[in-house]
Amino acid sequence: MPVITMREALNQALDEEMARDPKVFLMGEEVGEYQGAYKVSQGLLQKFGAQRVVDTPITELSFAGVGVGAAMIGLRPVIEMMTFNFCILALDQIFNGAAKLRLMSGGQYHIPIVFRGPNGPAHMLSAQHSTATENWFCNVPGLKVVSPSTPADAKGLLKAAIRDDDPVIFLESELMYANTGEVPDPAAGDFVIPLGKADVKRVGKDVTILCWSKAVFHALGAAAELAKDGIEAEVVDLRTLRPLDVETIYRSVRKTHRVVTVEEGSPYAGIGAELAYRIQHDLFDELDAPVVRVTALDVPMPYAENLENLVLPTPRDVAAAARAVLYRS
Amino acid sequence: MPVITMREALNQALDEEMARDPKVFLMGEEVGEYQGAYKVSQGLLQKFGAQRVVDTPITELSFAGVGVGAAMIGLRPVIEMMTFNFCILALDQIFNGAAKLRLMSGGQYHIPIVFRGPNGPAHMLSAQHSTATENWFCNVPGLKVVSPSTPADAKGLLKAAIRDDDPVIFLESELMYANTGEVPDPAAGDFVIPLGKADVKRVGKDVTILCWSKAVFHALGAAAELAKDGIEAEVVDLRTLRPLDVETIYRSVRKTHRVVTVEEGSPYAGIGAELAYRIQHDLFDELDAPVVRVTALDVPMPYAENLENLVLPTPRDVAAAARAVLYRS
Amino acid sequence: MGVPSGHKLHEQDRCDDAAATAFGRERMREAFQQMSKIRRFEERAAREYASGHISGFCHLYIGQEAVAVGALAATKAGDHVITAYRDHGHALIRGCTPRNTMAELMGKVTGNARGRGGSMHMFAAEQGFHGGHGIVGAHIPLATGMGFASKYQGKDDVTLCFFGEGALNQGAFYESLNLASLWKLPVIYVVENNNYAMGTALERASAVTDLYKKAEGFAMEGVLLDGMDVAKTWQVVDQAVARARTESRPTFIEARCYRFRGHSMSDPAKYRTNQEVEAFKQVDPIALCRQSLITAGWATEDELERWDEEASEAATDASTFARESPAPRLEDVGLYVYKDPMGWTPDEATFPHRRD
Amino acid sequence: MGVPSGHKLHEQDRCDDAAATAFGRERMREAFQQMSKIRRFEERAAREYASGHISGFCHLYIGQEAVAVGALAATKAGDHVITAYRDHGHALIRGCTPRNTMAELMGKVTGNARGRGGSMHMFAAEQGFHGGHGIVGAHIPLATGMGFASKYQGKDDVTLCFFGEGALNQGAFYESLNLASLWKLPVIYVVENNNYAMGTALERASAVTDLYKKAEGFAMEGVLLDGMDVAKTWQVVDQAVARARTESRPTFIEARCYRFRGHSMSDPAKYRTNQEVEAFKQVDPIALCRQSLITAGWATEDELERWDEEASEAATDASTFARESPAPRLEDVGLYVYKDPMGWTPDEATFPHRRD
Ligand SMILES: Cc1ncc(C[n+]2csc(CCOP(=O)(O)OP(=O)(O)O)c2C)c(N)n1
Ligand SMILES: Cc1ncc(C[n+]2csc(CCOP(=O)(O)OP(=O)(O)O)c2C)c(N)n1
Ligand SMILES: [Mg+2]
Ligand SMILES: [Mg+2]
Repeated sequence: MPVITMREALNQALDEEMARDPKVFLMGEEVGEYQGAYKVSQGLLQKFGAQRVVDTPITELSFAGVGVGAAMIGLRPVIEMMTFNFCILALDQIFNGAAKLRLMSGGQYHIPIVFRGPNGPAHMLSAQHSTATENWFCNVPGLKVVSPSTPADAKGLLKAAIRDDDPVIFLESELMYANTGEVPDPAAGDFVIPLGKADVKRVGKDVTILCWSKAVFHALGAAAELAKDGIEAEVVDLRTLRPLDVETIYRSVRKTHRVVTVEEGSPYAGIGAELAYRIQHDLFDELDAPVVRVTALDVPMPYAENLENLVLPTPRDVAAAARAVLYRS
Repeated sequence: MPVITMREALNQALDEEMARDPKVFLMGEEVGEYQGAYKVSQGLLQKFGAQRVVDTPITELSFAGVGVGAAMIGLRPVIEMMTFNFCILALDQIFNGAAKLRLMSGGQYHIPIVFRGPNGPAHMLSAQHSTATENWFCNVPGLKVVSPSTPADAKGLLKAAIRDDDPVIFLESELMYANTGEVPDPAAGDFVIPLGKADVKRVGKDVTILCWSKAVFHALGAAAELAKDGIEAEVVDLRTLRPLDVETIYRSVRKTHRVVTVEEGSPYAGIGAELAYRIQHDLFDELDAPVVRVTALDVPMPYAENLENLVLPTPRDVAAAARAVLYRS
Repeated sequence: MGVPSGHKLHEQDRCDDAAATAFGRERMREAFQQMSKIRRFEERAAREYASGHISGFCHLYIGQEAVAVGALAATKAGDHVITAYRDHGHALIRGCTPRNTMAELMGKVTGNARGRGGSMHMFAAEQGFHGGHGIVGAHIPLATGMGFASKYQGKDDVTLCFFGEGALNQGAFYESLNLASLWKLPVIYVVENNNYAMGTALERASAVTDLYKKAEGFAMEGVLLDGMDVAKTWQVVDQAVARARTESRPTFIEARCYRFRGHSMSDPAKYRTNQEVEAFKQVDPIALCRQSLITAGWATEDELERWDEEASEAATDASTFARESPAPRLEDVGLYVYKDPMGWTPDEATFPHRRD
Repeated sequence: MGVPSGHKLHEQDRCDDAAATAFGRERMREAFQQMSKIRRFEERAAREYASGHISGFCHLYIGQEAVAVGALAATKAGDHVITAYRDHGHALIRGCTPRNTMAELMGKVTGNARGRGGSMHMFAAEQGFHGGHGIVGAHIPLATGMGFASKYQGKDDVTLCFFGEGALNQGAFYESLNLASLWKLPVIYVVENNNYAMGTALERASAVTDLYKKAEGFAMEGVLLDGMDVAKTWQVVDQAVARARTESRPTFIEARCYRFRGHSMSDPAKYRTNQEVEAFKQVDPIALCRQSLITAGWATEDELERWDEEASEAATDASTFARESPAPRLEDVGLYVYKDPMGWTPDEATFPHRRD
């Protein structure tokens, strides 16, 4: 299988879906002439023209709304948020528009829209440019939330998200765009990964590590370290955060009886909290230890490199948490 | 003690704090000439004048920012959101401004601002006017979040919030403004309730019910029902949601070993999830049953009365949940 | 007779003669019937509200009917219409029936939004009526997106977007005007300037009160019109529709109008005088239309009477229908959240609610 | 010589003579020194970035120095200044030192924001420099709030708010203009129109390119000026400051300028030609100022040389200082989140992070 970057994988997904369906278009800041702030849309303007690869002014609230309006009457917009930090300005259109229009109209609308772009901290961008937003979106019924960790998942899930008839928040990571991985050759056929399915990225029996996006690598790093001590961690990449694939999660927990969650967002009411609620509720008697979460520290992200490194979870922290739930620390 | 409404209690708090400190002002839509959309600011314009009771155009993002800017250079704004549904438009100023400016500046600013107004569902207002927003705010380090349930708490906590040097989100409820309760006579002295302290609204030994705002009444209703069966529920009103008063919460859980949480927001990554995480983590061996949460159903709020009633938690649901954690259902 | 600055009263007892002539006999007769239909419907709704059959917010359009009726007379099937929460008028002219609108107000499953939306959220998507939106200003970008979609698909459909003058203080309005002008979108933005946003008079909220002039800052055509005059409204909107349809150019229209009722059902309306309300009742859009019909000999008193009665009957019929309609089924609470729920259920991960 | 439409090049080799005369010898000499200080500082910062001592985003102000320097020359102590992320220039003129600014860039605890803010978030609150903000357009309401606060407290302080022309597409800008005009706030909004928002040329983002005309839609004074000319900038801003200080009236100023470097350190700048950049380098604001000083006999070549050298030395000294400064202490990670944490700790309820 060809090895490509996450950036290329996302680009392929956009390219293929735009080629397949003329209703799909890409809109956002610098997606066209500049070829994407992070070059995810490289080449698409040349291929599909300015009508389908639409550069916008800096006006997140309104171009998000333009997407929703276009979706209401039949198009399938992909809205790039240069980063999800700026999406905070657009939340009203997403929470009150995209997520609610199907219900408020008694089912008269599909809102087949994807909001995508980099989410969460990158490197030394300070507080306003380091926000992990998944908790806000996951709280909102009507939305689906996806956050891939590998090029193959990114491609397959983005294609599925574009084909989905519900609004999908698709969270990427700036620091992962250059990551490489095997992705099936486009010539070998349509490669789509269904939303709503978690993926076991590493099989283990001693402890379950729940994660997504960049945190998958913290988990895999921890698993490698733990393996040296004979601890076999199972790394479950959630991939879709809403709705949750509880089946896959619970299957793993029933096997390991111990759970660590990892995320780069703030702890309070984060995804880890949700996972812990569900697991302690549904599998109370299966748990041999409390669910432990590893998150960013509970502070706005500081600029200084050493502080940023301290704030973010590392493989070492995840390994320590795993040892803690195994009572081996 | 005089019995007054929640509306009057909030009004007293504003009145007293504005009289005490000329830096305090109230700003928002219809707070002045109209005397408040829900009449919380009744009479304040007449008393303090248009300079300190400021009617704004419908421009939530900007008047929230005006508040933050004024706070940066020394004022103590109270910003009324006509309802917190509209505050979604202003989230950027709160998340990226109010919550982060102290940190980003290395401590050069205090942001002593209060954003207050009705939060959560009222009655038959459909999806766009029924949003419970506490989960989003609680996720954000730098903010404090308060949500009172009684007139006395409302008054004492609002006064504390206005005096606090950090940004406070103060969540009221439209349906509670007419609720009455005893509030100390202003003549008897300054009545302030410190932020960050939960309050046991009913003492019990069999099960802990964690709640705030309107849900306190669901909890108390459930407790009354449970008492008929000899079950003594302890109702802990969190009052401040961020930071959490874990001491009071844990004291109760250590006594009852069983926990139900109640909220009117959506389940996924709600406050109940956070409480469950903490309790299962910190008091794993104390729990005799999983933490059970009672929340709104996971749907945008429908308009029809019967559906709305179904979506929202009731005392009966809370009682059933309590029985479930007592394995008595 | 205190009339808000800028809100000059209409100067004769009927619609502008030239506009009426251009509008023509058939359309004027139709307009009268449509305005009566809205008026009688809403009067009925107000009574249903008073008697407890309707709840929640309910914003009546009474007094402003000429704007929706005149403007929509300039559209064709396929065009798109969207407005804020004061939406009964637009809904009734564009695909919603008195029956399914009243049923929606009562939260019945026979409502046009199946009881999910209520007063603020009426929809007839197939007929191009796209709501009914509750967040002030937030539907303006949606309209812009519809214009974008029409142009994208090479269709000559036009989008009409209505909103109150209070919405002009929201950033979304300005952002949208820029996009529509920059991208040359076939969207007509109609501000229904009734001079009040709840209790706030225009001049207390806006630094500029000649709102149509704001279009200049976006290189867009801006037009002022008398929104109590249904013929004039049609005429001006018709020109804007032509510009949008043939040249794909947006227009911003300020329609000065007036609401006779409070902001919503619970509004004591202390922010304006009775005299002011009475003055505007002298230029009731339905009365102006009626007088034009009489003057031109386009309708007889008898016909007018009959139409009015038909409107009342339709409203009564709608009430009966709505009252007798069933509420949504509780087991359907999870409908319309997702097309493909992927295993999600409305009560997942919360303690189940029992209502039996 | 392709020059963006509207960006006419300055027409002589020095500042406007009348403006220079009004500006006067002392201020012109000072302006030169300030612009040199910024220029040399940022050139140094660029080298530190290239050598890995600075990371993250770093947006240089090179080419635009006349705007901050000219405008701030019109302020007094007590006035408030706020800008976006391209903030080194404003910071250095308004209370931040080369040392604490460079240290901030390097994330050191001796930085003006104690290493918490970085390039985009410089602050000198006591001296009235209020950042350094990263969300395009979002600081405009903050400035409006500062104007509100000054007026509220009966102070005659004026607020100067700077932002790029890209920010004019954000709703927050329009909302703020309305509030400032409606409430008569002493705020001066200065758009630094350098014709590009990242890779987007003005005419691709805005339906109107004479930006100052947008003020009309808010009944506000709108003024255009040549932002490469430090004397002219001072003159126009000075008038606006007077209007704000004495009449409490806001002004919207469009300063046409140009950035010589890329948007940030990683920008290949394919969206404009080399010729265009070179053309603007002919009207480098520092060169214009220098020529005015020479022509007027207000400074000798030697003096100019020396000042420039002093600026370089200050930058070098700043680098040394910053490199040698300590990073923040890890145990202080919880500082500056709350004034009163009420028991909250930065690692509460998450698994503790170990870094030893
Ligand atoms: C964003 C937002 N803020 C506040 C409200 C509350 N609100 C509902 S209607 C209204 C007044 C709107 O006035 P206008 O736009 O003039 O429309 P009209 O009611 O006159 O039709 C307000 C403030 C809201 N629905 N949305
Ligand atoms: C709300 C928001 N959207 C997008 C960005 C990303 N971004 C940073 S700078 C910039 C361009 C701004 O251009 P302009 O306002 O002209 O300022 P200049 O860089 O020219 O000084 C963009 C799009 C952002 N920081 N904030
Ligand atoms: Mg109005
Ligand atoms: Mg620019």
